[in-house]
Amino acid sequence: MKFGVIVFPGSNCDRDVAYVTRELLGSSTRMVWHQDTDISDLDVIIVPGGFSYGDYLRCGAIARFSNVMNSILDHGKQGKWVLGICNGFQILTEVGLLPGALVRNRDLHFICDRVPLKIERTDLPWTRHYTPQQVITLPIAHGEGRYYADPDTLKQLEDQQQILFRYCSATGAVNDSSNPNGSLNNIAGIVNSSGNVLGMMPHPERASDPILQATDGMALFQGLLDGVLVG
Amino acid sequence: MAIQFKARIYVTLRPSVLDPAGVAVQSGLHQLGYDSVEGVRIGKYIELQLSAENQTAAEAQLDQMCDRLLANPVIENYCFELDEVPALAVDR
Amino acid sequence: MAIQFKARIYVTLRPSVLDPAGVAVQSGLHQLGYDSVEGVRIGKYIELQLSAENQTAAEAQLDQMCDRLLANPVIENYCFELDEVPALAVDR
Amino acid sequence: MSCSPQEIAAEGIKAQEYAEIVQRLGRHPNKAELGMFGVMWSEHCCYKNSRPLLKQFPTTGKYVLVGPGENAGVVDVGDGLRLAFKIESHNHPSAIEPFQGAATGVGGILRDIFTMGARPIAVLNSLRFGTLDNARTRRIFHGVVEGISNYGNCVGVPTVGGEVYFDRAYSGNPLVNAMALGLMETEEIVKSGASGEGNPVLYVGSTTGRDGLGGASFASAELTDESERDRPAVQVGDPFLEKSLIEACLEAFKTGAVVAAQDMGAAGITCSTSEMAANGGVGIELDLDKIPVRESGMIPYEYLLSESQERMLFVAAKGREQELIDIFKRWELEAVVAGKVITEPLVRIFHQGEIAAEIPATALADNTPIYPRETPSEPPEYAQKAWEWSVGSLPPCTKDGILIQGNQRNWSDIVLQLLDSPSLASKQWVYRQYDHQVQNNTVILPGGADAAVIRLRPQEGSHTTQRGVAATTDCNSRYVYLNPYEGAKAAVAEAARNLSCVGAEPLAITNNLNFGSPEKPVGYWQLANACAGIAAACEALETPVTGGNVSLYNETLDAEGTPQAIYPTPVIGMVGKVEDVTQVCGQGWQNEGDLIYLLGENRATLGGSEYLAVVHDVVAGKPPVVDFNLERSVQMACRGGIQQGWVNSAHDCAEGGLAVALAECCLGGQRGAKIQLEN
Repeated sequence: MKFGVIVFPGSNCDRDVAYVTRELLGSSTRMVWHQDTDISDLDVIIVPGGFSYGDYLRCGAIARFSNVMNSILDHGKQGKWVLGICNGFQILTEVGLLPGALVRNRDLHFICDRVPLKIERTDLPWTRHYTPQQVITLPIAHGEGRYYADPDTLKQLEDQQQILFRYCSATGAVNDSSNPNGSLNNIAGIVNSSGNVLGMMPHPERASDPILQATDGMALFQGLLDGVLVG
Repeated sequence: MAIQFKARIYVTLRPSVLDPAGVAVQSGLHQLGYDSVEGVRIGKYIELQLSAENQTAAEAQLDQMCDRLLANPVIENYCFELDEVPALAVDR
Repeated sequence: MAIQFKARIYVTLRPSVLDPAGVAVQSGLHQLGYDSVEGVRIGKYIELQLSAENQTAAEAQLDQMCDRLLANPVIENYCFELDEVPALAVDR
Repeated sequence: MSCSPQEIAAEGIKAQEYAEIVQRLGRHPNKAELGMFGVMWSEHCCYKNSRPLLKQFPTTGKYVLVGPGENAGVVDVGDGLRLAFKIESHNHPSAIEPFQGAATGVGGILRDIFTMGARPIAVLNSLRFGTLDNARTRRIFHGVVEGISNYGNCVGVPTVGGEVYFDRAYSGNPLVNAMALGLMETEEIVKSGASGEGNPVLYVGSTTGRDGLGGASFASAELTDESERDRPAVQVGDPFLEKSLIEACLEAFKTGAVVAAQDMGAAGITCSTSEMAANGGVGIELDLDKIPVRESGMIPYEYLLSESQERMLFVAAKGREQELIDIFKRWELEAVVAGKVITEPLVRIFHQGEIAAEIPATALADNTPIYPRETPSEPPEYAQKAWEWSVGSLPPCTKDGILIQGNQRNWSDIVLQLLDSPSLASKQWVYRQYDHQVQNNTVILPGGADAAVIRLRPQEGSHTTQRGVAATTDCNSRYVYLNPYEGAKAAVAEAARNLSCVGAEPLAITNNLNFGSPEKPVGYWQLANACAGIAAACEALETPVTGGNVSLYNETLDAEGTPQAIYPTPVIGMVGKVEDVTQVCGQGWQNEGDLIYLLGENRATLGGSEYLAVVHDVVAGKPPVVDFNLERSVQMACRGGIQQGWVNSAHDCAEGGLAVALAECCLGGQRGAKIQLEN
């Protein structure tokens, strides 16, 4: 299983992700500069968190025109794995691999916190090591993480079960008070229709290292590793 | 009887102030092949409605609002357009 | 010979998208006593210069730039004004 | 042709200083040279009032690799790992434009770290504002927090700790001190002294504009209502470009082709050229025509004093400059050869083929004016009056409560009032806006302990270690106001206590001296005694000073023109060594049934206490006196207990005393506590 972590000039979490896949998971991992184009040797592409191009216009607006993005589009269309975390999720919506958009947080402030999330389905490698409706806790760190989609897209996401993670309370209640940024339907993470492209605002790589106590995120990477080999 | 006005306010960085957003967007446009693009500056565009006795009163009110809240005089300039909203089309 | 144009682009959130910044500014203005203010919406104002064969070509180029980069059609609408820059006043 | 008195005053230069300049140059200075002297001889750059006092600080120790004089201090944290750290202030710009003032403060302190060859791994900030019932204070507070959040989050360095205080004394003049830590990545520590005749001088980073003109000397001028109008002296930061600058500079340093490097902080090109030349005992020639600009028609004065952000000056090994330029081009950054090193110890600036300025480098950066002043032996009137305060002046109280201005208050109500006061209340609203987890090394989250703890994880090599560092910023400025000597001792002791409470061994400090005008007897009495207190405490606790920052003239003239000095605020930034990050502890109770121990003696003193100020609105009395022997043994016992695994949590008594400390442990651990005070 070979991982590729995309590096934009403004990426901040690229090394954090590589540390998890290379040091903790022991998988071969390569950093991919945003102007490179050959990613055919890679199984999983991870577009990490950060501020790709300083995110001045819109988060990820300029990053989507880097040379590597066309290769990532093909990689996704061929059914290979693509994971967009935080800024990466924003880039995947800008480039059209995932529907909708991420806009400014409801309360206008950047939020760095640990929040409960509900696992909506576990029949995909991403979440096969979790149990259905399980509540896990993952860190979030964003200023523009409010998911928005027009009513038709939203209905499709719900009907086709493309929503993987939802913000909820510690006891699993999905409501406005357990919604940190105002995302529609408390959406925190979605997959494309075929399930091989996942975009999520929370940071699983920040909850994978036992030394930092929180480890709810490791199962996502582990699931990808085991799920694919068997599947 | 107060008149309804529609205001369009443009808040831009003062020319001498560095505009990192403008620089980033300009290089983005060049990468997309629009090489002739120059002098990209990004600012805020604010739409609002207000009511006042007359045009001059509305303008005075708007100037005050810009100075006190909508623009940061230290690094920003502002200008605005003000049009009377025809009574029947008043958007409640 | 290409002509220089000055473009003013207004990018606004589509009405269906919640605009918390607009809501916050509106309540700020009310706190300052401007109670008649309503419907505050905040968007982006982009100024730039480009050169093109003629007005229509410039408009086409600008439309493309907005669709591809300057606005995100999922959440934003855009409109722009385009004026020819008199040759001598071209800002080199 | 002599400069006019107005021109001289406008540059903040005194008459006798101007006479000294003419004597050293052997001629009158031109406008550009006058501006260079004005900014380099400001307190902010040459510490002319404080330097005699700073000499008494201990600056060497077994862990100190680089002491004062360089861009940042460097200490050995074990296993061959070396930590660079420093603190700096952006007080005056933040009063004028809070967001950009604070943001560029973070940008500046980060550059001081990576210019040494260290990758920034954490930022802390020490903030002080007026009271929150004032609308302007609220605007400044919101803007400063947002500016720090925006810059830190975008540049990808976690903001992991610090402190926030609110007090009337800061209403016109907020304090914004930013501290940064970095892990050395280059074999040799990069120094700022230029060398090698003919070596090219490289300008790298962002373009130059007119922003922030005269920021440095402005930083030492008092803030008056008029200064609100001379507003253009504010710089705008670009965190995205700084992120690329960090990566490009570290890559460049590792080639070994960089002989010296310096960040362009206050006074931009003037400061970097003169300090690099003076530190290396050589000269530098620079051609302003080569400088990449973003505005046209700039005159030499503007080039030399511009405070555009995110710019550095390098001295490259002759012949290898193109290798460095290619690295910066890859990161889409400017990089041009703008001059060269010369043997004559001069700074020679060219503009459009002519010499725009020519000044001995040491005249600008080394042998600058010094004003040794006599410390008034008699404490000022306000202090003597305050020391006369005694507990007797408080209303009578019983174990049930106290009668204040006619209403009976019980003790629970008093503790709740203290916990609700902004300086003591939770700062979650602030640090929740900072990304405090990026880089995945934050072992204890903000609010969880008395100090921040960061795991050390070098980027290259398979150097797996469980080592870490702890860091804190501390100062109780009310104590320093009431007794500068004892208050400054207490600030250093509290910083060391906070590190010991997480199990870290204090190593060294950086400090930010935020004081009023040294030209006023009260101001100088405070400064001199505080410096003596810091020196004594650093000696006793073996935490040498590795550098820092001085910000004087922190006073505001309100509309009636009465001067309002801020509280004297020597902020101490201290770093500590953590052998194993899995053996640290926070402040919240961990298990039901755990025993609670009070280390040290409970000598109750109310002098200068939060209780007096918040509940009785009285600022008086003698602050507690630090007993270094007791302090050392208490801290050693605490650290030893943690390392042995006997101690599950630890917290120091600071503002609000024992009651507030216990409350904070309960809140942190979400558990109660039963306390038996000796009867």
